[in-house]
Amino acid sequence: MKIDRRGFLSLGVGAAAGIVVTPLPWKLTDDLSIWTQNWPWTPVPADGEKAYAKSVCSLCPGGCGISVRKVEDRAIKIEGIEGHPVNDGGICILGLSGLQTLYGPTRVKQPLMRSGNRGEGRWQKVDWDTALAEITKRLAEIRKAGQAHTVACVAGSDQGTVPQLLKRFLAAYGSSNFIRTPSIRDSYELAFKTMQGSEASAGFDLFNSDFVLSFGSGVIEGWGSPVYMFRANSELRGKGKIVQIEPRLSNTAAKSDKWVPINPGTEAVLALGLAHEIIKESLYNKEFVEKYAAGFESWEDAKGQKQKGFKDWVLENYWPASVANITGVKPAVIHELAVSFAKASKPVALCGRGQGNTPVSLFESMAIHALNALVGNINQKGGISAVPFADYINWPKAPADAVAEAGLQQPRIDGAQSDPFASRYLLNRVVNAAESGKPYALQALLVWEADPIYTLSGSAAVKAAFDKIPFVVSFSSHMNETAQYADLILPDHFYLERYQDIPTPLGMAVPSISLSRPVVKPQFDTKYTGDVLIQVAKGIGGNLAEAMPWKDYEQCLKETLGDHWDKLNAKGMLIAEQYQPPAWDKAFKTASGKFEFCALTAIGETVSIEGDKESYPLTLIPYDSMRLANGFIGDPPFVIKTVSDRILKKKDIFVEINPETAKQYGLADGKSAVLETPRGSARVRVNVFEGIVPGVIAMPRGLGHKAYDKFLAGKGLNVNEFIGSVEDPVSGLDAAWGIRAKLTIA
Amino acid sequence: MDDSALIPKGVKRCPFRQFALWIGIAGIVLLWGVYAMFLCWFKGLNQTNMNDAYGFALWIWADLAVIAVGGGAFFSGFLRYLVGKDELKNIINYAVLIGFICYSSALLILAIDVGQPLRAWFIFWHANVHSMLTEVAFCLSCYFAVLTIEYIPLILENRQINKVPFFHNLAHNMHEIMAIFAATGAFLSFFHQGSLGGVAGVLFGRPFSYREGVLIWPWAFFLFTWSAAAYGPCFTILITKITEVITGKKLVKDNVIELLAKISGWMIITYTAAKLIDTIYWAAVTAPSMGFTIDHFFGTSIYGIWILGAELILGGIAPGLILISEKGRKSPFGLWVAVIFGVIGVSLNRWVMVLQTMAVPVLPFEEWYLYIPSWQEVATTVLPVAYGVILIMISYRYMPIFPQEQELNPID
Amino acid sequence: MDGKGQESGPRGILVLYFFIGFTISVIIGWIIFPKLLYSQKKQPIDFNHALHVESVAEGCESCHFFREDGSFSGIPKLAQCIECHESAMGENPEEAKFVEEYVAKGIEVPWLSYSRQPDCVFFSHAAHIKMAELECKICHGPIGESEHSRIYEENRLTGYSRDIWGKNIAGIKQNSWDRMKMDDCAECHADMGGGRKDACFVCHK
Amino acid sequence: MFPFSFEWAWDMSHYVFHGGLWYALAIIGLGMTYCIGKAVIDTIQGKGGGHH
Amino acid sequence: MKNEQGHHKTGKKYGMVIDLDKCTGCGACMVACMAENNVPFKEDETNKLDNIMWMRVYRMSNGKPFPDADICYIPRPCMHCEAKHGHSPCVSVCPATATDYSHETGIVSQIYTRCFGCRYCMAACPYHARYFNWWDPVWPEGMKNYLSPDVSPRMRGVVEKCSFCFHRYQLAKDKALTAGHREIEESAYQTACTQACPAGAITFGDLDNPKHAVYKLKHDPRAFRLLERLGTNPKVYYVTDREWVRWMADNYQDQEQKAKG
Repeated sequence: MKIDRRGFLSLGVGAAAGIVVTPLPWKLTDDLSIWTQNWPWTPVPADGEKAYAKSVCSLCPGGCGISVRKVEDRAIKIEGIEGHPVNDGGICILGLSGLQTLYGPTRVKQPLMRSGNRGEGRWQKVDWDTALAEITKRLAEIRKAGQAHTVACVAGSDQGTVPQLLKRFLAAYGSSNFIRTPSIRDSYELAFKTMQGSEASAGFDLFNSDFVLSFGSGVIEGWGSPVYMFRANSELRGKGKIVQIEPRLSNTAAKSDKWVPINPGTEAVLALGLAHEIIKESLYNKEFVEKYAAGFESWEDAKGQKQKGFKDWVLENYWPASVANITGVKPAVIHELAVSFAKASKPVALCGRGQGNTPVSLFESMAIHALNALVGNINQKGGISAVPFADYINWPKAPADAVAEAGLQQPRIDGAQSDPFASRYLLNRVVNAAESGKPYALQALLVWEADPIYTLSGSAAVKAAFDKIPFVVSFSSHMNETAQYADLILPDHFYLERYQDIPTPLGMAVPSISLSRPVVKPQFDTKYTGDVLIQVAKGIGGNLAEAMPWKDYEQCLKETLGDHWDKLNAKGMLIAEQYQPPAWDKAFKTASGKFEFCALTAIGETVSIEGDKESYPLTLIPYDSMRLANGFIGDPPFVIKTVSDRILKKKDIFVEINPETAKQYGLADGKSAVLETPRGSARVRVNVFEGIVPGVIAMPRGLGHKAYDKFLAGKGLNVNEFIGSVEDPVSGLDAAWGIRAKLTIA
Repeated sequence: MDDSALIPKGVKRCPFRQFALWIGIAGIVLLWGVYAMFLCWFKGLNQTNMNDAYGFALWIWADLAVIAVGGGAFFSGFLRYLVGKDELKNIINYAVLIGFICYSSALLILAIDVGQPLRAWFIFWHANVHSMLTEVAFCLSCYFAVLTIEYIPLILENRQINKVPFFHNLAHNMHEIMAIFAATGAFLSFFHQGSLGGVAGVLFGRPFSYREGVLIWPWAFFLFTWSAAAYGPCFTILITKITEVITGKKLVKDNVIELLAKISGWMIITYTAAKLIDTIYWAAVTAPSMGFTIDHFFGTSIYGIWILGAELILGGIAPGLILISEKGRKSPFGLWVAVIFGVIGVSLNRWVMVLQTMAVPVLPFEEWYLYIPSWQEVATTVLPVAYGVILIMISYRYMPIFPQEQELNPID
Repeated sequence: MDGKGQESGPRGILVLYFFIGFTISVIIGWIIFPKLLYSQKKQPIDFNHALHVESVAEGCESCHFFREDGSFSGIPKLAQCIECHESAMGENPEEAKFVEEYVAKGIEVPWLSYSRQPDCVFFSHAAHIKMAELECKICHGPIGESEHSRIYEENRLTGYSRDIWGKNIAGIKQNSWDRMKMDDCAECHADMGGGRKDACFVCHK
Repeated sequence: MFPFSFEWAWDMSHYVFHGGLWYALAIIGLGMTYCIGKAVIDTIQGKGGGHH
Repeated sequence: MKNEQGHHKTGKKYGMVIDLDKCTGCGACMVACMAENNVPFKEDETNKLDNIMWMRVYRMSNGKPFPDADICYIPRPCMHCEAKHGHSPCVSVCPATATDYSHETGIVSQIYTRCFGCRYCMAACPYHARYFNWWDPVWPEGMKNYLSPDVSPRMRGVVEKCSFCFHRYQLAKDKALTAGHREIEESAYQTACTQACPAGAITFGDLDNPKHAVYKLKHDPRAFRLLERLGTNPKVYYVTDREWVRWMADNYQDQEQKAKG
């Protein structure tokens, strides 16, 4: 049968008519739309039984209680625990995104040995036996060569069992070079030590304060225990006043009752200017100053020489007019501030710029602390107190063999603790020491919960120093800058996979212990750093094995916590609720038994920054934001997503500059410019901002990562690369608060 | 190849090779657009430069604009069949063809514009009768059906197809009751042209385009219908004139064009007056009541106040005045200027109602948003132009589009 | 052009062609298409509901229960099965297979769910069982009486179980449990709520 | 879209909207049915034969 | 919607009051929301016009020169407007009924599987609370692990927005029903952002229920809503001491400010 054109047409019409009376076209149309509703490449999260696992967040030292929602064995959401003493249900942006790091591609999934050049990112995957054998071998060799003292350890904290184990390991090994990463803790501890004679951390009873005078402390920028501070800030609404003294209208400044713009780096001068007004107006707490303070009035020393007391010193040197000249704060404002601070019933002065991730000069911390003393709000309700370090770790002294003893005889690599005014840890000095090989060349460096290559100022110098250290071991559970630059990575469990004890968070006024508990099984082939230390110690043997008698880290932790273990497992946090800071007559462990104003008058002055005014007419200062993590952990994708497009646009970072200054240098909002400092230059974009002191350029901390994944790496610049370390001649701490800079049209 | 058997009797057409060459050129542009279209379908709308502030952008403007200028079809039909302007039968075929092209293009663009084209039928199936867009979708599709019905007899009148008795009869019968279809078309057009204005006019969250009105219809609804009726014929005239230039022939008698031009002129004048009143009321009453002043609505550069002036004066008063004056519409230059300005004017109006609406910051902490279409958007917007050119070429070549062509261009 | 086509045959032939085309389409549409559309899978274990219902105390809820947080447990997990089937209880080869392959190895049984709703649906068993006190059967049919596991059919395009919609390819339903598409939910809700429309979010997520 | 759909409501909006819609559809549908039907009849009656 | 009038009385009106003086702009609410609701992210999120953030914290500035400059952060979830006839700007325009207004809860829904991506609702929303999925959501290796089964991940080509964590309402209701009661406690249904806010700036509850905290807060004389004069009748209130914020939030012009007070 020959089908012609018309026949074919007829067949087609018939077929078409036929198909519409079948379900095919209709079902297919429907199913196609259902297909788009269930595209196989759109994930469908599996459902199942839900449960909540409670723990403590240790992404920062804040110690927030967290409750992790789980579906079967997957953790799906982190929330704050309601009623928890630190955070009461609240939780910060970083804590919320912990799961992205837990499960994300930046995790170090098993031990890695470097196979390419340093920092090249080429790794050989090895098993734990190989990795442990390697570190044991290397450390044993160094020790055998009598170089035990040349091994150092950098840790994010010096409290808690893991830092203590690291310290103990080093001691038994023969090195005193345990170093904590620098922060405002150092400044406070030193101020307490020098003025109050106590070894303690700082606690603030902001909830009960009625006047918070903050010298740049980012109370809501992540300073101290961030969520605790947020809550305090909210609690203060309507009850008390917050005055923020800062060169830039930070969030804290914007939220405070008054923002006092100040020339950067002159906070100490302003503090003393305020002291001047308080003393002049005789508004200081007479009881405290007269009975419990030393060195306030001028006195004659044993040799009969007249020594100038704090009062005279301040009255002579810190006249409002001259203070105004330096700080840029008008005399009237200084006066008004001083009066309202002193007249408040529970005033407290805070120091520590931004999140307090960098120390300030001892002069500054003491000057500000002196204000607290003047108003007598030390160890008082609504004031500042010296909170003793947690005391639950009571291990017997680590046994030392001859090698260890010899090693411990050697000076610390950083020269810390050398005199009463020197800080306990000086990581900034390790950089120079490693670079110059003086007092000796470092042979090995262990890094735990720290990322010095990223966080220390003068990144280039830090890297150069690392290049001189033959063996760098990182315990990081994710690939941060320092891990990327290490020779061996022995990944720790991530915080949601492990037990960890967390002592009193900075800023909490009452001693406490928190316990992180594993929320999920370890996701990858990782190991407790504690276990690594125990096994390496056993591998090296001798006194090291003796010093680490535990079967494993969990046993060590359990034994160490003793009676606390069960309670902590049940409650997550133990607080010494009955704790009261000692009364004034018992509080001061100084030679005089009093609060020593004289400690302040004995030391120098403010620290100036690098660079000359002629070549670099502007000042670059870093600033902090809750949305930019700048510690040993970088922003997870969720957090970087929240960063404003006035801070980061594509890969360009913005620097803030006052419109007047911008005009002066021909810079327009949003346009590119070249930023130059003595440490380097780079292209930035300009954010013309009314909320910044003229002549100052502000750059956010926390960007410019080279490690991590595509969500973070390569975005913006790391401000630390542009700022050099400046040593406080008194304490040795890196007290750089900025650097001279210049900004020109690109 | 010889296609002379398909060419209507009594008219002359260019050689097939020349025809094929031009089809080919237009075809390449078309393929470029089709490629972009498939990119949008397979990779999603990230191929465009639209964003959350510009959910409606070039495409929706193109849609509104082609529908506005395609309004010539319904309005000529309305005048021819319902009002009884018989002369218009000499241009109605072309008006229908242009309308058909405009509306099929509009539907195609919509099919690319939605994020989930395979679910686009939900707009019918799960219709929300309160939405202006639903009204648009229904009336647009129905009216497109009407246009198809109006276009079919033209195809059937092709010399070869018309030989088939069934097709001949079908064409004849359709002509017989065309008035009914035209009336339905006018009814549908009234609503969908209007509801396109309603789409923007009901947005009470967007004070720039929000208008008060009657019942559920904001004033923009009526202004859109009116402007489509006013400017649609301009576009019909413009395309006819362009076709005449390209073919080098006179295809429609002057009296027909002039009649249409005159009607269009009066429509434009009245529309512009209404638009002016609307603008003043909006600037003086509606917007201030929502916290906005007129200078809020006009930014710098491309979103400047010039756009309002251009729309009202160059796109409204100028063409209106030219077309209502006998001298103006009779002068070839005047006519050209008027229809070109008219078409630009109505397109500008649609541009403003879509793009400016999106660009104006409403939240006090927002800024003006700028947007530049991606090449994919441009290509898919050019696609209908190429498609229209091809369809016009084919239709003109093989169908008796212009009844007066034979008379005006006698062979031998 | 070929003008002879119209003389090539009587009109009847054209009608015949029409019907041939028509018939082919009908066969494709009604018979071949459904066969192509659905894939067939066997359950990993042939489960005897009837037998289980007999030997448990609380009927369906013995195994398909509500958790404390109000969520519904659905198909039991291995841990639950193990409560009775630590080792084989009887002689049944399917049970033996279950114990050997899953219980012994501690692997969850990859059951295929006949009534799995798509991800966009939030179905509250609590609202239907606890509040409205519906019987399981209304939606799930007399599955409790089944002695063997049916073949599981899955729509190749949508991934839906055929029980959701497609058991009858024309969409005709005889029992309330023949289809579980949105229209079917809505139908019942309209009956219950006196024609009231619920907001979308009540059942969607 | 259809009264049997669960989203349908018997209220004024639906009357007006769908009233207009179905009215237009009916005219289009009936009109075309008429044209096609009449064309079939005409053709059977032998009208409009090929060449004229 | 008329046939639902009868249910108005029994319905709730969930809403929020946000204390802008407590809000620190820290961004926890944004991330809490993203983590709770399976919101995707992509490599470059600096184009704020194509990044999905149901809860977005905007920054307002008073526009004054140094040193009088002031800034204020303003978190913006979906406002769940209830304008005339229960039509929020977006609900009335959706052609396919993919979004609706629930008279039971006062919450505006968005059904991703119904939405076909015409984006009309986005054009209608003055708050930019609606977001389009320009891309297919992709989670990097391993991260799918944290996705919550309570909220279905969206496919490319549809609009999404804040739901006041409606799934939490669903779960709370299930829990209540299983425990044998029908009423949901104030504390049993709270949104993720409210719960997370470290400053305690967000309060959530039934605006019509005098026992709920929001009821009192919304009557605070310092309370206001964003763009109130558009007639959207939003269910998110803000509280602040700062007058310039209140004026600016509703686009009050200088002369109007003077006239009003």
